[in-house]
Amino acid sequence: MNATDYIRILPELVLTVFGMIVMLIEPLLPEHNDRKGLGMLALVGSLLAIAATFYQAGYPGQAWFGMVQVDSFSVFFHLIVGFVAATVILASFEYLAVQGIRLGEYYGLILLGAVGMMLMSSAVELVLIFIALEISSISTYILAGFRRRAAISAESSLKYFLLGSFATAFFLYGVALMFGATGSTSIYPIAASLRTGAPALAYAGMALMFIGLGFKVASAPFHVWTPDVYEGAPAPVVALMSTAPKAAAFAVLLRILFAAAAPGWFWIVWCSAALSMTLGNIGALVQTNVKRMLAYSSIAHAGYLLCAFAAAKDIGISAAIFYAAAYAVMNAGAFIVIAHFASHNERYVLIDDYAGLGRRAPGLAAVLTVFLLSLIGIPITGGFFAKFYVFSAALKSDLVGLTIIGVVNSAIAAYYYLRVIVVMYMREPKEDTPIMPMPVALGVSLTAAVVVTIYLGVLPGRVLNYALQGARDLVK
Amino acid sequence: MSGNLSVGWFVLISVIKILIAVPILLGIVAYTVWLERKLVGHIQNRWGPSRVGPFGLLQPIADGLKLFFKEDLTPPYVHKALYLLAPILSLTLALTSIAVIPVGGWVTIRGARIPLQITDVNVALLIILGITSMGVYGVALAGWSSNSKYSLLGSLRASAQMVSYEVALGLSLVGVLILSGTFSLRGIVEHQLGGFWNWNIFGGGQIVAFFIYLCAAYAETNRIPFDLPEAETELVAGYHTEYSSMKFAMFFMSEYANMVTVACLASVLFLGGWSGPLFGPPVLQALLPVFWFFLRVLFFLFLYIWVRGTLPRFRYDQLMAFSWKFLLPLAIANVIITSLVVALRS
Amino acid sequence: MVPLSYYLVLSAVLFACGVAGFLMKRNIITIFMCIELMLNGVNLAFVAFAAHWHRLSGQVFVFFVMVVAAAEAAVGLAIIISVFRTRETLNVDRVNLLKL
Amino acid sequence: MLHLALFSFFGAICVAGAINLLAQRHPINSALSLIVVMGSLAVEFMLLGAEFVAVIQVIIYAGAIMVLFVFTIMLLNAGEEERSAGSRIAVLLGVPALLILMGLVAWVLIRQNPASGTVAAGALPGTPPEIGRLLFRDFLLPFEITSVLILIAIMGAVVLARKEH
Repeated sequence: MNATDYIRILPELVLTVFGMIVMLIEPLLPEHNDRKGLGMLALVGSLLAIAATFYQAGYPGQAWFGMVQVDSFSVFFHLIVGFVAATVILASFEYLAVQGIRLGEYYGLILLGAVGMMLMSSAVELVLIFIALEISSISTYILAGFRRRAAISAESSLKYFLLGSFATAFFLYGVALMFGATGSTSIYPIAASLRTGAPALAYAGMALMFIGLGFKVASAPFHVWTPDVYEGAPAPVVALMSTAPKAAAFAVLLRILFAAAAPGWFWIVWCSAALSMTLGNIGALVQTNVKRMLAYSSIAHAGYLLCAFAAAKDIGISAAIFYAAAYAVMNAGAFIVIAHFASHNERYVLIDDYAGLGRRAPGLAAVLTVFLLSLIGIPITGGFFAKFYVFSAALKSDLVGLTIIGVVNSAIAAYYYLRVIVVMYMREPKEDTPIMPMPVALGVSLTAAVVVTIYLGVLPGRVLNYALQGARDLVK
Repeated sequence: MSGNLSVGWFVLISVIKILIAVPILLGIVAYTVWLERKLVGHIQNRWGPSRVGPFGLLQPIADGLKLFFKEDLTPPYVHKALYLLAPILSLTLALTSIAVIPVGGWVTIRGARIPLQITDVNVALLIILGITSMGVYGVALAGWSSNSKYSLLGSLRASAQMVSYEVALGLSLVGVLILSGTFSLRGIVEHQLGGFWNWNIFGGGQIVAFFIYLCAAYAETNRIPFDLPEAETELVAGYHTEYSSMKFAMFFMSEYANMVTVACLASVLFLGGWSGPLFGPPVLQALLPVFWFFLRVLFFLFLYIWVRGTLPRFRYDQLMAFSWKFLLPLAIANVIITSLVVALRS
Repeated sequence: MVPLSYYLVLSAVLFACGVAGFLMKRNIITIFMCIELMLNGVNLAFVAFAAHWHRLSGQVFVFFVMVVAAAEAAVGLAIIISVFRTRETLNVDRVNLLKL
Repeated sequence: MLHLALFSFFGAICVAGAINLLAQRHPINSALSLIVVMGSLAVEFMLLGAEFVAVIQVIIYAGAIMVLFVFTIMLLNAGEEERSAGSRIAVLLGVPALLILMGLVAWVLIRQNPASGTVAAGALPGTPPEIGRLLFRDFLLPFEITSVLILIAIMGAVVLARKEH
């Protein structure tokens, strides 16, 4: 073990240490303390982890006997996870206070969960990928049930847990078959073995792993849990779990499909992409609950991302990486606004509740509008370039059918996002929903999300170049 | 293990060993009960059993006969199959663990070296842990299938207690494992031969682990001061409230058989097993280790009874706190210190 | 000598029983047990493949699966308890505040 | 020959246990059949030479995880499973899913090469020292990372199951 071994897991180490400090302080705090101090500590931890990631970027290579690999790809996803974690922690101060949740474990779980999500992107050995996946999943199962007085939250946690574990079992069986086919559980030896010829076992293994990961990224037909879970879980938790673990799961999928060169995935990915886009958007059309609507929309976004998978090659992979970043920022931002507006016991989560918001809270409405426009893919927002790269990659790989499905779906999607905007600006409220003043922490987190969304929409070059670099590192 | 023996001989010898070991074990179990009643009697300034036979020595036999001929009641509303299964499971598991415990060194009969042990496997300690961990089911199922609130409460307590203390128990053994580098009980004893300063408790510095092991083992066997699962003053008789006659006797026997196992294991792991001075003719030399071993076992059984006669029962929250907040950290500290010492010494 | 495929078929049967149970059973705890059954099937596949390839890493994988199963069991049962506390039922069809 | 006999015997117990798990309506009976499955799987592991895995299987799975299940069943006093409207749809869905999965696996097993080989009894002895060496060298990082997983699980169990004060 030398120092570089530790540098290559430095962000994870930082998060673990901070998570443990939070855990140790929590029981010492008096009952009525609002745990804001712990939140600040967690925030410092996540920011330090981001800093550690930048530092780590100068030390690419493998560590811990070929368990993890630091490259542009892993660094990119580390940054996504770190950014989302920091934003969500900032946004949670107010939410926890309003809901009357005084549990410091909340921040501990976010930090330790982020350890898993970060490791998922840098692990190159299926054992570690599996453990990291479980860390990220289990922490989100628990977080989903954090509104303990609400039956709906416990139920969401249960559904997430049961279906998530079910999916994990499929993933594991896939790993077992892949091990049987190649005699290894490490990504690069698997790739080497598959290059000499793939036995039928490898195909089955790939399919089963795809089922497992498909559940985690909520792509059709493994998406049924998403609306229920997102509706019941606390809104800031949804901001986290609809973005960071998903991005990490996409990273794992990218590693398995492209770095390990798993065979026979093309049509599976193609069908899943087309289905996700279609089912997600059609489902979102009829929702009256904003959380459910965004849940369906996140399914659709998983579909767009899979389009980039199907395009493959450097350009497709880099489009997927870029999309993951843009999607993470805008979706997390949207859910943070919802968390703020939802008020005590998450009373106001219907689209109708947002009526008149444009007049009564112009700032909040404007921020939400930015995120929704970005989700549609309107220019000068990150969502535009994300979609643009995905579809142009798909076209370059001659996936005309998939591109047409994607573009038509984007048009459908515009309807339900715009409906929220129209309600906010054009309709008068039936009853005056209370509008809470915006706390500083929440303001900072929303500003960060907006700035990044716009930045990705105006100057995407640098990020895209880095994504391209990541894609090259991945398939090297 | 016995390369110079043919399979037939091996099987035959194993069967003989089983036929010797099991009656002895049952005898020890029976007379532990006698010892307990006698000793507790004396501690409480009474005589204990004294009518049947000299010093009441035939009392266990009388008790056995009584339980055997009593009417076998099966209360209505019980879950029949599980109600029957529970005591059988308890007793079977309790008697099985003896199979891997070595009671002495090797004996050579006609050139064949035979270990004084039913079977020697290299994961013996883990097997014992596995068997004890299964023991919870006997208690849990008994309580659940009886369909009675006292039984259920008793068995809920018992399962929580046994699971909690198993953690401390397992961790207390790690120090010994680090020192001897094997899971084989024979290997562990052979590591300690050559004088009491080689015993793990002294030479290995495992005295803390020994203390943890004893506490955890007392709790695993549901004995005072950890006998909350049966706590007769609050729960009638805990998980076996609804059991009578032979089925009750099976629970009773399994409790004492578990005590014997704990005593054997404590001797093997911490007190050097069968080690002790050897002298006299070859036959005596072969049998002396067995004697030394049984002396230790007797000591532990005596300790069990002594503790029972002296200490009061824990309260339930104290019991849990004792395991999680005291024994567990202590056991972890012991593991760390032992491994540090071993690492620095090498 | 036993053909490797026998072990694999056994593992597949266990896994498939778990899947079927997951879809068919109505009691939450039993559903969770079916997941454990699936994991057991996976473990057998790992050990069998480890023997086939003569690579111990397959057996080591099983340890990690067990650790994860234990962690999942702790969390899962806690979730089940908290659901039971709010809904007083263990039937999945009655846990239906969120429409599927 | 002995190997095959032992394999078949315990394999049959395994399958019977698994089917019984599905057939039983009371969760405690299901739990017990699952324990039987795990026990006989331990024997199968033993046959493959994975003795350490076998023992750990009994200690962790049968001795700890399933105790937790049984404990919860007793604590919540879970009764007989009721058949409800949802279950018919699930059966309609479950049986085909099962058949498809079985078919898929059968196809793969016929098609693929490794399965054409055989394994001897105790083919790959996984003794504690060997496993330990691998665990503390090649798999050191995953091993250490599991502690994060366990920490999360403990935290989660405490947070979720604790009564609200």
